[in-house]
Amino acid sequence: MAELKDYLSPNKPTWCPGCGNFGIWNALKNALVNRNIKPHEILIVSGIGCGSKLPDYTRANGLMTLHGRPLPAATGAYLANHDLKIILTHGDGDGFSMGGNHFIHAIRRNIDVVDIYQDNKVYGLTKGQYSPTSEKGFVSKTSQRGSIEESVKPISLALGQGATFVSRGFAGDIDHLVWLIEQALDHRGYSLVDVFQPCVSFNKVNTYQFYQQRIYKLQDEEDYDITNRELAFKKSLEWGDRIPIGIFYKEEGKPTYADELVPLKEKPLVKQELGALISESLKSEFM
Amino acid sequence: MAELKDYLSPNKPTWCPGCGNFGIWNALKNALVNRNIKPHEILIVSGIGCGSKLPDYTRANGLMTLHGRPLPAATGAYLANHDLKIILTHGDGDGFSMGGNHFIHAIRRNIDVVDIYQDNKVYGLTKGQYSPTSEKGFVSKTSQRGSIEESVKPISLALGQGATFVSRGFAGDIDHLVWLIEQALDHRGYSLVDVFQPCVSFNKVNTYQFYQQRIYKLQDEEDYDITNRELAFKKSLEWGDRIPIGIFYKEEGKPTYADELVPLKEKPLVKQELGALISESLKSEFM
Amino acid sequence: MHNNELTLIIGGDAGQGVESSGTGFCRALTRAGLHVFSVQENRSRIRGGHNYYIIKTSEKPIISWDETVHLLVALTAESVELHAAKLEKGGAVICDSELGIDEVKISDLGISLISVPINKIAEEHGSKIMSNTAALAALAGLTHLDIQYIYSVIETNFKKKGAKVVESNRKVAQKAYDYVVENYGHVFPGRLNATGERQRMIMNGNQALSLGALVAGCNFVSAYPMTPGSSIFEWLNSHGDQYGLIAKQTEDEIAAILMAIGAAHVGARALVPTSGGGFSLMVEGLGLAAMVEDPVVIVIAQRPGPATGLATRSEQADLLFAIHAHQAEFPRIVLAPGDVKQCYEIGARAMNLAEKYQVPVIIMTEAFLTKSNRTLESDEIDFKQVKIDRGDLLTNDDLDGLTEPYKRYAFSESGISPRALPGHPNAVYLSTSNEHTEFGNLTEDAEIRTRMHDKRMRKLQTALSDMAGPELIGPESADVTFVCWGGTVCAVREAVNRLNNEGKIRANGLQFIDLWPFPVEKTAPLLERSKNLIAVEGNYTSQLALLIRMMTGVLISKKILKYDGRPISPEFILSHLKEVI
Amino acid sequence: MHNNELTLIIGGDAGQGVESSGTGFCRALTRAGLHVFSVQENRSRIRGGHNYYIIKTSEKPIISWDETVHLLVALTAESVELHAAKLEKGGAVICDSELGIDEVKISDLGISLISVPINKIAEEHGSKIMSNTAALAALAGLTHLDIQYIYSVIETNFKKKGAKVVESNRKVAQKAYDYVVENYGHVFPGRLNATGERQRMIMNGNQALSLGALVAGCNFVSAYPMTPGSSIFEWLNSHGDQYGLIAKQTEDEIAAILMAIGAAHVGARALVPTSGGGFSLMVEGLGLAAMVEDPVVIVIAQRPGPATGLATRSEQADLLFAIHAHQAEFPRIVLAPGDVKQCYEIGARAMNLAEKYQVPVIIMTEAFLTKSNRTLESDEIDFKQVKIDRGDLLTNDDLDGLTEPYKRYAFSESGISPRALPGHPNAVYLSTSNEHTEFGNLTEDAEIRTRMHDKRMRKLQTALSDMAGPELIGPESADVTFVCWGGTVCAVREAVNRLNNEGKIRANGLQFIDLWPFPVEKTAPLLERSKNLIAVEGNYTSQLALLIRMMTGVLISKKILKYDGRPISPEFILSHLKEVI
Ligand SMILES: Cc1ncc(C[n+]2csc(CCOP(=O)(O)OP(=O)(O)O)c2C)c(N)n1
Ligand SMILES: Cc1ncc(C[n+]2csc(CCOP(=O)(O)OP(=O)(O)O)c2C)c(N)n1
Ligand code: SF4
Ligand code: SF4
Ligand SMILES: [Mg+2]
Ligand SMILES: [Mg+2]
Repeated sequence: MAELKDYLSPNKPTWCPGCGNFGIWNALKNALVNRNIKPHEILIVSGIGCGSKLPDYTRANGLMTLHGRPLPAATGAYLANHDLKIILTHGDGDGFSMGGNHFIHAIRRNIDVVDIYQDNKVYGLTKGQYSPTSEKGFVSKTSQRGSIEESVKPISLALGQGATFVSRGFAGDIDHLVWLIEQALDHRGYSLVDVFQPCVSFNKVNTYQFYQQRIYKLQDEEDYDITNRELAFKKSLEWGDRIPIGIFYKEEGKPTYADELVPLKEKPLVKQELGALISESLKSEFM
Repeated sequence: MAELKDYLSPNKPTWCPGCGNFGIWNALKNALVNRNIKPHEILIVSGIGCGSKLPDYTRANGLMTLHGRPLPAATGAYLANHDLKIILTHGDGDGFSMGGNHFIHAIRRNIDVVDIYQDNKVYGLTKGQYSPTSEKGFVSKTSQRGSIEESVKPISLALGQGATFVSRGFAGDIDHLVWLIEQALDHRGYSLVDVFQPCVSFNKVNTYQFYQQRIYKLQDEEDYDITNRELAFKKSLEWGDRIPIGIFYKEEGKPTYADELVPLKEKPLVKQELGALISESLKSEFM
Repeated sequence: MHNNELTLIIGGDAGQGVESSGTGFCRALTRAGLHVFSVQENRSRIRGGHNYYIIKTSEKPIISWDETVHLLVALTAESVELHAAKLEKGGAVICDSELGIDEVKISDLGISLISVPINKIAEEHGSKIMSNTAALAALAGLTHLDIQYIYSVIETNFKKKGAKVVESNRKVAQKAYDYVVENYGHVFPGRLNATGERQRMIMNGNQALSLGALVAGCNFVSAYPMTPGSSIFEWLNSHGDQYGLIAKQTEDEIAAILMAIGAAHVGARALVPTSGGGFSLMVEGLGLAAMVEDPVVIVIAQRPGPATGLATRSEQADLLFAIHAHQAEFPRIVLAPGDVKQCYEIGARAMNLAEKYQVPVIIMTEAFLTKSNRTLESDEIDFKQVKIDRGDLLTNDDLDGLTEPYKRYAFSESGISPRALPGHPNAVYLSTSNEHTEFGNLTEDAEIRTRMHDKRMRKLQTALSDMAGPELIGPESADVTFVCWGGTVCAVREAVNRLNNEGKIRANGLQFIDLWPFPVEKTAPLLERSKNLIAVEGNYTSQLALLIRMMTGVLISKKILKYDGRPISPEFILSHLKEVI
Repeated sequence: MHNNELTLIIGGDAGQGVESSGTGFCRALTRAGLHVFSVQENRSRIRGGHNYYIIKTSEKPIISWDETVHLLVALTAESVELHAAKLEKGGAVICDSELGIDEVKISDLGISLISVPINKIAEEHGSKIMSNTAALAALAGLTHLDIQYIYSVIETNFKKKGAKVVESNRKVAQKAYDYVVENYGHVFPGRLNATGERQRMIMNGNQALSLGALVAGCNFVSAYPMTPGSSIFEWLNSHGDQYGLIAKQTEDEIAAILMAIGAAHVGARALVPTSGGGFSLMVEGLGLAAMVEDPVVIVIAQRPGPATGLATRSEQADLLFAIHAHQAEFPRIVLAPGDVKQCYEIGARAMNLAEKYQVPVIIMTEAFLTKSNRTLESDEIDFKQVKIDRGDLLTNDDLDGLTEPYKRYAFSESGISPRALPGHPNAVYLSTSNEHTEFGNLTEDAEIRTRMHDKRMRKLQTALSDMAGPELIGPESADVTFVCWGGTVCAVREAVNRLNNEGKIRANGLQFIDLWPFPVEKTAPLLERSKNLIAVEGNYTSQLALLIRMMTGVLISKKILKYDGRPISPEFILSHLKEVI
C-alpha cells in the first residue's frame, strides 16, 4: 500500500507561507495514496513557475521542463511508456500563455494524463505581472491601469475542443480537491483539473475569501448532468457572484491516444527490445 | 472609388487549377472594393502555406511572415498604426497548429483585424500531411491509417474565448463569402472568417461537392440569433449531414484593444513625432 | 558518350510526375545492374513551375553528379528551352510530339529531337495519367535499355493498385518503347545495357539516414512537416507500425523536440527531423535536453534562408548556428554526412552517441543530399554491423542491487553519470531545467553549480575520443586542398579526380564529418601540411573555414562559395579554381 | 576605512525588503552627494532564501564593486553567518536585538555588534512593516549620515501612500537613528558626510538602457516577462502613457518579436527585452526581421544556463549564440555595454543603428549589470545629444514625388534600400520571408537570389564604419592586457588601477562593446601590440576569446573565467592572475 510518507522529500517547499500551492500539493499526494499509486509508478511533469516547483518537494519521478512546455514533454513520456501514470502540475502562465497551443492539442489527442493547473491568475515567480487568467481590470506590475484583455477561459476552451474530463477545483477546499484529483486519476484520457490557487503575495483580488464567498459545487446541484457538453459550456461562462467548481463534463469510453497506436498493442514502447524487428527484408524496398 | 483593377498584380497565382484559394482571393478583393477600401489603406498579413501566398498575387501592402506567425505580426502593426485596415489570410496548419496560441490570445485582446483562414483541412504546401482541422480518420501521407486526433474546432474555441465576430464561409459560394468578408470588415474588433477551402490536390474528402451537399446558411434559419453565444456554441458542434456557414455570433460595442490604450487616444502611434514628449523631468525620478 | 555511361535530365512542371518518373528510372537502371547518382531541383509549389531530375548512370560507381548532359526528357516546352542548350553534341531530346518543338532549332544545337506521341499512346492504350510511363519507356527505347526493367518498376509501383493498372501501364510502356525503337532506334549513340550484376540498393540521403536510425533502434520520431526534413519523418512514419516505432506529427517544432525529450527521458531512442526554421523553434528545447541529460538526435536538413528563403532548395549555412544554438554552454555533438552512405552510417551512429554521452546530437544534411539517390552495394549496408550501445544505462538488475540512494547526476570524471529510467522503486528521481544537485534537486549553490557545469562540459572532452578527423580525399600531398563538409564532398571528390587525372594541378580534399566537439588534434596536422587550402562551401561566409580558424587558428582565405540554392558541381569548383589560385 | 568611503551589505530573506532598502539607501547616499556603486544577489524565490545588496560609496566616482566590506546590515541570523566573516577588522554588524546574535563570536572577528531593537521600534512608532526604515536609519545613525537624507527618501517612497505613512516612517527612522547614535555613536569609525555637491542621478543598468531607448524615440516594446530582462519592460510600461509608448505584454516571446516586427514594419521604433531562454524562442523571428529588413532592437539580459539554469544570477555566455542565432546568414549588429552609462548610450544608439541599417540589433547585458546601480553626473546623460536618425526613410514628400514604381528592396551599393512605410498610394509593396525581387515579390531565380543575398550581406560591410574598436582601459602599453566585454569591465578597470598603483605588473585592458560586425581592422593592431593577453569572462568557454580568434586569428590562451552565477570581482581577477601568468 502506498503511504503519504513515501512521497516525503527532504526538500521543503519554498512557497510563501499561505500559498495555495500547499493545498494542491497535499491534495495531490493524498489522492495518489488513496488510489494506492506509488512514487516510482508516476512521473510528475511540470514547467517553470512557483507551482511548477512542486516536483522538487515531492519524492516521485519528476521532470521539470521549460516554461510552458510540460504538455509536449508529458505526451512524449506517455507515448513511450504509458505504464507510467503521468501527472502535470503547472501555472496559468505556463499553461495558458506560453503553453496555450499545447493545451488545445493535448486535448484533441486525448492523451491519458492528469493535467493540474495551479491557477493563481498572476505570474508568481516573476513577481506579479498579470496572467492570461487574470480578470479584465486586474491591476498588476504590467497592467497598472488594469488589464484590458479578456481572461483565458480554460474550461470553455477545453469543452469547445472536445475534452473528455473537464473540472475545476479550489486549493482552499482540500477534501473536494482530493476527490477531484482521484476522479481525474480514474479517468482514461486527458483530464483537466484547473485549480483556483490563491497567491498571497501578488494576487490581492482572487483570495481565499474571494473564492469562499463565491464558489459552489456543480455536483451539489441536483439536476446537473456531467454528460451534457452544452450545459457544461453554459456553466463555464458563469463568473461573478457564483462560480462553479467540480466536474463540468465527463465522457467515458473514448479511446485514448495510446489505445489507437499499433506499436503499443502489446506493451509500452520502452518495454520492447530495441531493433528486434529489423530484418533483411527492409533492404528489398530499395532494390 | 476603389476598383478591382487597383488590386491587380503582375504576379499570377501559382495555385493548382481549381484550388479553393481562387474563390477566397476573388471574394476578398470584391469585398474590399465594395467597401471602397484602397490597396494602400490595407495591410494583408499572411503566414506560410499555399493560402498564405495570396499577398504575392495581390497589389496591396503585404507582409508574409513565418509559418504560424501572422497574428502577432498583425497585432504589432495594428497597435502601431490602427489607421491601416489589417487583414490576415492563412492556412489551417498555420493558424491552428503552429499559430494556435496566437489565435486564442488575439481573440481575447479583441484586436481590430479580419482574420481569414484558408481552411483546407490539410497541409497543402508541404504536400499533403493531415492538418489540425482534418477530420478524425482522414488518411494522408502522415496518417496512413487515418488521423487519430479530434479535429481542432475553430468556431467553438473562438466562442469559448469570447470572440466578438465568429463566422464561417465556403470558397465555393463566392457571393456569400463576399458578403461575409464585408460584414467582417464592418465589424469593430477581432473578426474570425474560417473558410472551407477545397484543396484539389491533397484533400479528396472535403471537396466542393462534399460541402455543397452539406452546408446550409445560418442566416437563412428564421430563428437564428447571432447574439446568443450558447446557441452559437451548439451550432458550432454541428458536423455531418448538415454543416452551418455564416455568422455564428456577433457582439457589438465592445471596445477594441486600441480603444483602451492611452497613447492612442489622439492618433495612431506612427503618426506621432518620435521623442516629442521627452523632457528633462524624466531625470528627476533618478535623483 | 561511352556505353552505359550517360547523364540525362527529366524536366517538367510540378505535378507532372517528374519526381516519380526520375525515381522510377533510377530504380530501373539499378535493377539493370547500373550505378546511379541523381539530383533533383524543385520549386516551392504544387503544380506548374519547372522541376527537374538529373540522373547520371554508369557501370562503375559514381561519386558525383556533374553538368555534362546527354539526354533530355522534356515534359514541357519550357523544359526544352531551359535544358536543351546544355546537352552535349550528339545528345537527344525526347518529348511529346504535341509540344510542337521546332526540330530545326534542336538540330542546330547538334542534337536530335525524338518526337514521341507520348500522351496519345498513353490515352489510347491506358489513360492520360500513364504518360509518365510512356516517357520512361521511350527513354528506355532510345537507350536500348531492356524493357523488362521498365516492366519490373511498373510492377513495383502499381501492384497495390491491382493487376489491371499494371497491365495497362505495361501496354503503354510497350507501345512507347516500340515506337521509339522503330522510329529512332539508331539516332542516339548511347546505350544502357543491363550488366547482369548482383542486385544493388538505391536510396536517397533521407531514406538512408532514416534507415540508419531505425536499424540503430530509433523507436520514436516526432516532427512538424518541413521541407526538406519531412521525408525522414514520412519514411519512418510509414514504417512505424511494422518496426515498432512511434511517429508523432506534432503541433509545432517546439512540441516535436519536447516530445522527443519526454520519450527519451523514459527510455525511447528519439529522433527529430526538421529544417533550419524548425530548428530555430527547437533551440530552447535543445538546452533542456542538455540540462536534464536526455539523449535526442536532431536532423537539420538545410535550405537557403534566412527565414523561409528558398524552401525547396539547398544550402549549407546552418553550421555555426547548430554549434552555438541556445543560451549558455553545454555539450552537444554535431555531425554532417556528405553522401548517401554516410547518411546511413551517421543516422545509426548518432543514436548511439546520444545515449552514450547523454547529450543532444545534431545531424546536418542539406536539400541536395536529402533527395539525391545513389546506388549502394547490398553489403555496404550491413544491419548486423550496427551495434546498439545504450551507454551507461542501469539495468533492472543494477537497480535492484542499488544500496545507496540513486544520484542521477553523480559527478564523474568522464562527465557521464549512470542513468536509470523512471519506473524502478530504487531510482525515484527528479530531472530539472534548473541547475541541480547530484540528486537532481534545485540548487543555487555556487560551488555545486560550478562542479555540475564542469561535469557536463567534461563530456565534450570525453566525446573527443569518438570524433574522427577529416576524411582525406585523394593523395596525401597535393598542390591544392579543398576543405569541405556535407554534400559538397561529392563534387569535391569528382573535382579532385579530374584534376589529378589531368595532372596539371595535384589536388586533394578534406571532408569534415565530425564537426563538434571539433577534433582539433586530429585536424591541425592535416591542415598544416597542406600548401593551398581552399574552402568549398554552399554558403556566403564560409562557415567551416570560420570554425577551423576559431578552433585551430588556421586561416583559409581562398574560397569557392555558392549560395543561390543550387548545389555545387565539380565544374563549378574547377572553373572557380582559376580565380582563387 | 576612509571617511565617506565604505562598502556595506544589506542581507536578509527574500520578501524582507532587501532590495527596497538597498535602493533606498543608494538614493539617500546620492542625495548626500556621495557616489554609489551597488550589486545585488537574489535567489529565485518570492519569500525566504538569502538575498543581499552590496553598496559601495565614496566621495570619488566608483568604477567597480569589490569584496572589501566594512558594514553589514543583517536582517536575519543567516545573513550574519554568511557575511560577518568577510568584514574588515573594525567593521560592524547592525542587526535586530531579537536575532540573538552571539556578541562574543562577532567581537572575536574584530568587528562590533550593533544590536538595535529594530522591529520593536518599528512596531512601537509605526508598524512592523516599517522595520526596513528603522534598519536604514540605524545604518545612517552609525555612519553619521545626516538623517535628512533618510527623511527625503521616505518622502519620495511613501508620498503616494499619504502623509500619515510618511509621518510614521519618519518617526520610526528618527527613533532608530537616535538609538544608534546614543548607544553606538562612536563604535564604528566610518563616516558618511554629505558633501553638498551638485545633484547626481542614480540608476541601474536596465533603467539606463530603457531610458536611452526611450530618449531615442523607442515607442513600442513587446515582451514576455523573464528575469533579468523584465525590468526593462516594466520600466517602459510604467512610462508608456506619459511618453507615448505602447508596452505590450505578450503570450510568449515568439509573439513578442513578431509584434515588434509588425510594429516596426509600419514605422514604430520597437524594442524587445528578454533573457537567453526567451531569445531562444525569438530566433525564428530574428531571421524574419532580417529578411524583410525591418528594424528591431532586442535585449538579451544574460543569466546562467543552459535552460532555466540559475534564473536570478549572472553570466556572460550568450555571445556566440547571439551572433549565430537563426539558420542561414544575414546582417545583424551586436553590442554589449559594460556599465550603467554605456547601457544608456547603447540603448539610444541601438535604436538608430537598427533603423539606419534596417537590421536587427542585439544588445547583450547580464543580470549583474541589469540591477547594479551607479551614480551618474546629471550631464553624463544629455537628452539633447541623442539625435534620432531614421536612416534612409522616405518622407511623404519623397513618396509624393515618386515617378518610378517603388522598389522596397532596391539593389544598392551600401546594401541599404530606401524605405517607405506602408500607407502611401505611391508605395504599395510586399515584404516576405521568402527570397524576393527588388519589389519584394517571391522569386526562385538563382541570379536574383544571389544579388539579393549579396545586397543584404553588404550591410555588414557598410555597418563596420559605425563599429568602434575596443575601449582601452589604462595605459597604452602594459605587461598584461585583460580582454573583456560586458559588466566584467567594471572589475577589470579596478584591477587595472590596483595593479598599476601597486606598480609590480603594468596592466591595461580592452573592453569590446561593438561585437558584430566584428571591427577586425580596429582591433587587430591593439591585440598585436599586447604582450600578454588574458581573457576575463563570465563563462566557461571564453566566448570573446573564441570570437577574436575566429575573426583575427589571435589566440588568447590565458583565461580568467567564472561561471557560478556570481559576477567577477577585482579580487577574483587579481587572485587568479598569478595562476595564469
Ligand atoms: C521562455 C521563458 N520565458 C519566460 C520565463 C520566465 N518565467 C518564469 S515563471 C514565469 C511565469 C510564472 O507564472 P505562472 O506560470 O502562472 O506560474 P506561477 O509562478 O504563478 O505559479 C515566467 C514568465 C521563462 N522561464 N521562460
Ligand atoms: C517553422 C516552420 N515549420 C514548418 C514549415 C513548413 N511548412 C510550410 S507551409 C506548411 C503547412 C501548410 O499548411 P497550411 O498552413 O494549412 O497551409 P496550406 O498550404 O494548406 O494552405 C508547413 C508545415 C515552415 N515553413 N516553418
Ligand atoms: S508568489 Fe504566490 S504563487 Fe508564488 S509561492 Fe508566493 S504565494 Fe505562492
Ligand atoms: S495544393 Fe491544395 S491548397 Fe495548395 S494550391 Fe494546390 S489545391 Fe490549393
Ligand atoms: Mg500563475
Ligand atoms: Mg491547409
